[in-house]
Amino acid sequence: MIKKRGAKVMIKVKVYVTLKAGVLDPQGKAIEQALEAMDVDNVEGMRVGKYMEFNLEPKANQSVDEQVTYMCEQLLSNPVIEDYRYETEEVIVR
Amino acid sequence: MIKKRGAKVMIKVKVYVTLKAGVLDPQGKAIEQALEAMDVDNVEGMRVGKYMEFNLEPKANQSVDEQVTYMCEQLLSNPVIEDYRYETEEVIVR
Amino acid sequence: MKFAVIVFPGSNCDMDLFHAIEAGLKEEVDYVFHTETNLENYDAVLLPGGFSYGDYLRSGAIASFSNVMESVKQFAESGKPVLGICNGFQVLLETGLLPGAMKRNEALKFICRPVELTVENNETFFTTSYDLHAKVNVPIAHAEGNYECDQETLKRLEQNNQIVFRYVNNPNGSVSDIAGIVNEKGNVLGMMPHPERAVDEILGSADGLKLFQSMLTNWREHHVITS
Amino acid sequence: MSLLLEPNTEEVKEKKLYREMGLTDEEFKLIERILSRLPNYTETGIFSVMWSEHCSYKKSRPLLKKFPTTGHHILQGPGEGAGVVDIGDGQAAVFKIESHNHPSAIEPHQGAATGVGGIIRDVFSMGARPIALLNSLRFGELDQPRTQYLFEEVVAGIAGYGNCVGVPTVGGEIQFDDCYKGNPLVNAMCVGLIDHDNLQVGQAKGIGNTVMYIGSKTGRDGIHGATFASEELTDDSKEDRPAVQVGDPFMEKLLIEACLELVQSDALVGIQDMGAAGLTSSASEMASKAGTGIEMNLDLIPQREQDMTPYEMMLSESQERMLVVIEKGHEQEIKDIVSKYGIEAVEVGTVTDDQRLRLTFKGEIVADMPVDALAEDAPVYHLPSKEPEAFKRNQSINLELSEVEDANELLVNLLKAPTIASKEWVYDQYDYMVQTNTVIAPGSDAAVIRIKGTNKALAMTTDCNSRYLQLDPKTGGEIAVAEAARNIICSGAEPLALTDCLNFGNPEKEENFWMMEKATDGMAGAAGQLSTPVISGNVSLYNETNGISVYPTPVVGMVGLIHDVEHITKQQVQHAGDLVYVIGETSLDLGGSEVQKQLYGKYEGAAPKIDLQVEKQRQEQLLNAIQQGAIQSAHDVSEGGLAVAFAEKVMGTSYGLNVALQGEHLLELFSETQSRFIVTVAKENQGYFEENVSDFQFVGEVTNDSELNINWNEQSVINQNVDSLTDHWKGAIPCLMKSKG
Ligand SMILES: Nc1ncnc2c1ncn2[C@@H]1O[C@H](COP(=O)(O)OP(=O)(O)O)[C@@H](O)[C@H]1O
Ligand SMILES: [Mg+2]
Repeated sequence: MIKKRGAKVMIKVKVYVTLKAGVLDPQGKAIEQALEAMDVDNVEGMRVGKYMEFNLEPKANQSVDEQVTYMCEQLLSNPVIEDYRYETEEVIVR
Repeated sequence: MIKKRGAKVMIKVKVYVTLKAGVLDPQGKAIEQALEAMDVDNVEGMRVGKYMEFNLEPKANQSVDEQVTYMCEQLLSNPVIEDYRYETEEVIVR
Repeated sequence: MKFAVIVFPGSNCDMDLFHAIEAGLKEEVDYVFHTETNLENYDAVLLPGGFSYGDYLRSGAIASFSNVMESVKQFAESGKPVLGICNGFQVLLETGLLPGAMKRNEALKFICRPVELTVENNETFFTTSYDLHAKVNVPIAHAEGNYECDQETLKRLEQNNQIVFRYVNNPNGSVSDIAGIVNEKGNVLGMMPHPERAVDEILGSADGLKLFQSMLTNWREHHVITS
Repeated sequence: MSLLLEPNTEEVKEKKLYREMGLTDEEFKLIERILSRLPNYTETGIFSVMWSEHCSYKKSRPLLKKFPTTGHHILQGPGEGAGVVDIGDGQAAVFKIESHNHPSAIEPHQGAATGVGGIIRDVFSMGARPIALLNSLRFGELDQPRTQYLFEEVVAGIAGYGNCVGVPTVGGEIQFDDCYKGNPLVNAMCVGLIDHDNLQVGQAKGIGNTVMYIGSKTGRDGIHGATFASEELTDDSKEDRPAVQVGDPFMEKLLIEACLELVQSDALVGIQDMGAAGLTSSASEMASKAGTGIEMNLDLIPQREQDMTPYEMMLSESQERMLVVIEKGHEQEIKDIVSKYGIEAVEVGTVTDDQRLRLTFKGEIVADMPVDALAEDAPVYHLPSKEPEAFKRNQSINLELSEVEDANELLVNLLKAPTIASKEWVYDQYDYMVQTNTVIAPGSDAAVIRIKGTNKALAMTTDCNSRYLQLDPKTGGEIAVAEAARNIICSGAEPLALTDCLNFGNPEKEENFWMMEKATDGMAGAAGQLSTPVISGNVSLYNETNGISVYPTPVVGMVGLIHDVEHITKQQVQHAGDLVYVIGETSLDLGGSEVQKQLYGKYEGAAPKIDLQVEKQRQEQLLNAIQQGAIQSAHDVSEGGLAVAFAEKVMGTSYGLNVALQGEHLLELFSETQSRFIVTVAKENQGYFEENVSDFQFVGEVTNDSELNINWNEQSVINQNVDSLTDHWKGAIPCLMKSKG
């Protein structure tokens, strides 16, 4: 990627947090029922999770993966009942 | 995609709901502050949204896009403050 | 005057509202289940607070699809009074009977406490018993009371004098301190504070009673009382 | 997990798999004898949960026996979902407290939430409408990030659940001490209201009657939760994580309404919630209590997940489930009632006459055990006990007394100590008003809930100062009961009965068991003296992390009856010009006090003495004076002593106090001598008060200048603006939580 003058490379991070398989998802259950009430009867296995987007300014001393993993495990997800995955992509801002 | 015997083609749908740009995101703000408290100081523009996953059994009389759009606009998102996007993918179950 | 208190799965202020009408206002009141479709016998519809459908997805979102809401829309269109309190307000927003939407409280925490409100409009069906700009004490109890709307909507609300209650000290981040609004016709009021929790001095305030009394007075003015 | 992967009967024995389930070799032998054959994997699992401490009380039962549990007004003592006490007019109060300590240590939000859900089910399964929740919490020091996280999430979990089901959370207590750092305590109490004739029992009566399953589907949640709750936390407890279940308060709300309607149906024979050990405990307890048996077809159990095994279904602790027994032939009636609330009721079994729990699955019998063996005949252990070294030492220490340089500063520091500081940050998040009966909200001594349609009200509180118990468990146990009663009295109520949650460490450690013996001795004695029988409770043992036990913490929940709402009394002063009295003399009791923690950073010495005779007399006289209308406000003196108690009487008001005291040592101002009250009395009632109350000392007047002025031997030692005191007191916890990270 060619870095334009004055421009700055940032990492756009997308984090997906979902309930571990087997963990009750009351919200998903309620939404399925609501859909049925709307005569949408062909939906199954509705699971609701969190989606987070942010920009990360790369650091010299720490890899993006290290840092995102740390954030996900420490704060963005609750490892006791949730799984997480993330995607990263270089973007040029300004 | 070759359909195995007894197997069934389903559409795996992933819906992302985020607050409209310009709508203040109290949750995103709180997370950024928490990150700073953890000495993560290179994150910006944190936005928190919902992530929903479900399986849709295709219908003869209605396209998947029609149906998912309907669900998103009617129930899964609130157009007044939220945007949505979705991805679909064919999967073979059982 | 005959009131309907709508009961959604997960409503939990329905009994309080019922009690406020029955014991506080001393008027007729029924519970009306979310599956009902007929509101003809009622003079006013009350949507109670609580956690309809557990507040799952968005508070009020799922309830806005229940059968009874179709009838509530017609009821409102026919010009009859509809009051939504807390979760009831959220349902009215999700149904589109009132403009705007609710976000989580700025502090991201549930807040339960008595708050001070100013009456911004005392000419609605619901507020004539209050003095204009009166300060009233009514409790709040919600996690998603952070009212949000775009600039045009806000301008319209202000121009049409649709903002009925404002917080004296904004507890949740609501746009322009909004605690309650009416529709343009003035017959649909949504508010986050709980007037039904303020109808009895022993509980700390009776300021909420005036709201129900206003409804009664204004209803009587439009109806010759035969008895 | 699927059937195939399950170990076979021989493996269970040879590989001693029962040990992982918490059964000892002896217990396993006993089971073999009871069945006169080897138990299979499923049966072993069922025995292991039913014989866990949590369900069987096998190690605490000898102690519980000491509690007085009867009284003319007691309708139901220990043994059912919750205790029941008559409050007149054909009404009764139903209440119980329960712990969710270990789940909360692993997943604080869901752990606390499901704790609230469980105790609510215990109450409405009696047929009562839940009208109030309280919670008693213990954490490490609040300046620790981990503690801040636990604290924040536990409170959010309680709020999230209680607020959603529409039961007001009106009170509780929170204590912060290092011993709770790795093992916080989360005890939840629920109070319900019932008409006598709606009283239910969890019994499977009537041979041939139908057993029905109501509520959420069964998943693999919390398998072995009961056993888990009966083990010590170690660092790899985090590996026990599958044991954490998620609550659905929405479903609970629907269940409450459905079950309270069921109760009106004559078809309902018995009802019990599936709490600890889920289907297993509800089925075997209901049958055992009725002297019957139950046969269940597990294929009919509503299942949330694929390929569940009998073992998984029987041990699952999925939340929001009830088991009911109904008269044969009325199944449809029951289904119609609950379906109104969007809930399913499913026939899963029948009541039999052979007193066995028999389970079939895919046409085979997968378990067949005597119900009494499961519910009644768990081995009872009389554990050895030994007086800890520290105890004797503490009784003989005489504490060195530092001079108080600046009483103003000391008072402010005490008000900022998290244990004393205002808990507004917490109860602001609880809907304490829903149901519109909360006359005294959190923030006074006891919460008060009026009873609509009557002149009556109920007062309720939870109390336990575990620091005293750590120094002297017997005295501490007495004080826990006495302090609860004091709080009830101060609100104008007559104490009726109590529920208790015994939170202790590993009972196999002789010192720990000695603590349990002494503490329950003290509680039993005080409960007798103060005529507050123990009508329900719960035991939580193994509250240790890496071998370090929490302080003995037998939390007391008490409910009192206010005969006339006119008697309702607040802790805060009411009028300028009222006279201020202290009831009870003050001595220098610093052992286990908050001021000791402040000044010396540790607890040592003897706990405050308590004379239960004196306690009872003062309580009776004060209650009588309140009922005669002679008292404007009443507050008991606890953590922080008189100085803090005076501050608590004016903080948050526009009033002030001018008081003058005499004494030997200024530390007496902060001493925690027991059986003391501060009351304010209108001038016109001075005569009545002084004639009818003993041990009082007139100390000063209520002012309207919002200044707290305290003179000590004619010297002004404290003069503080009440608003600034209030700011310190209310600001302390939010400030600590903001600095979070
Ligand atoms: N510490 C105690 N004091 C008095 N009664 C107790 C105590 N611990 C347990 N009990 C009684 O034993 C019975 C079983 O307790 P528990 O297993 O906690 O009930 P549940 O099965 O509803 O959880 C209940 O009636 C409870 O009140
Ligand atoms: Mg007290």
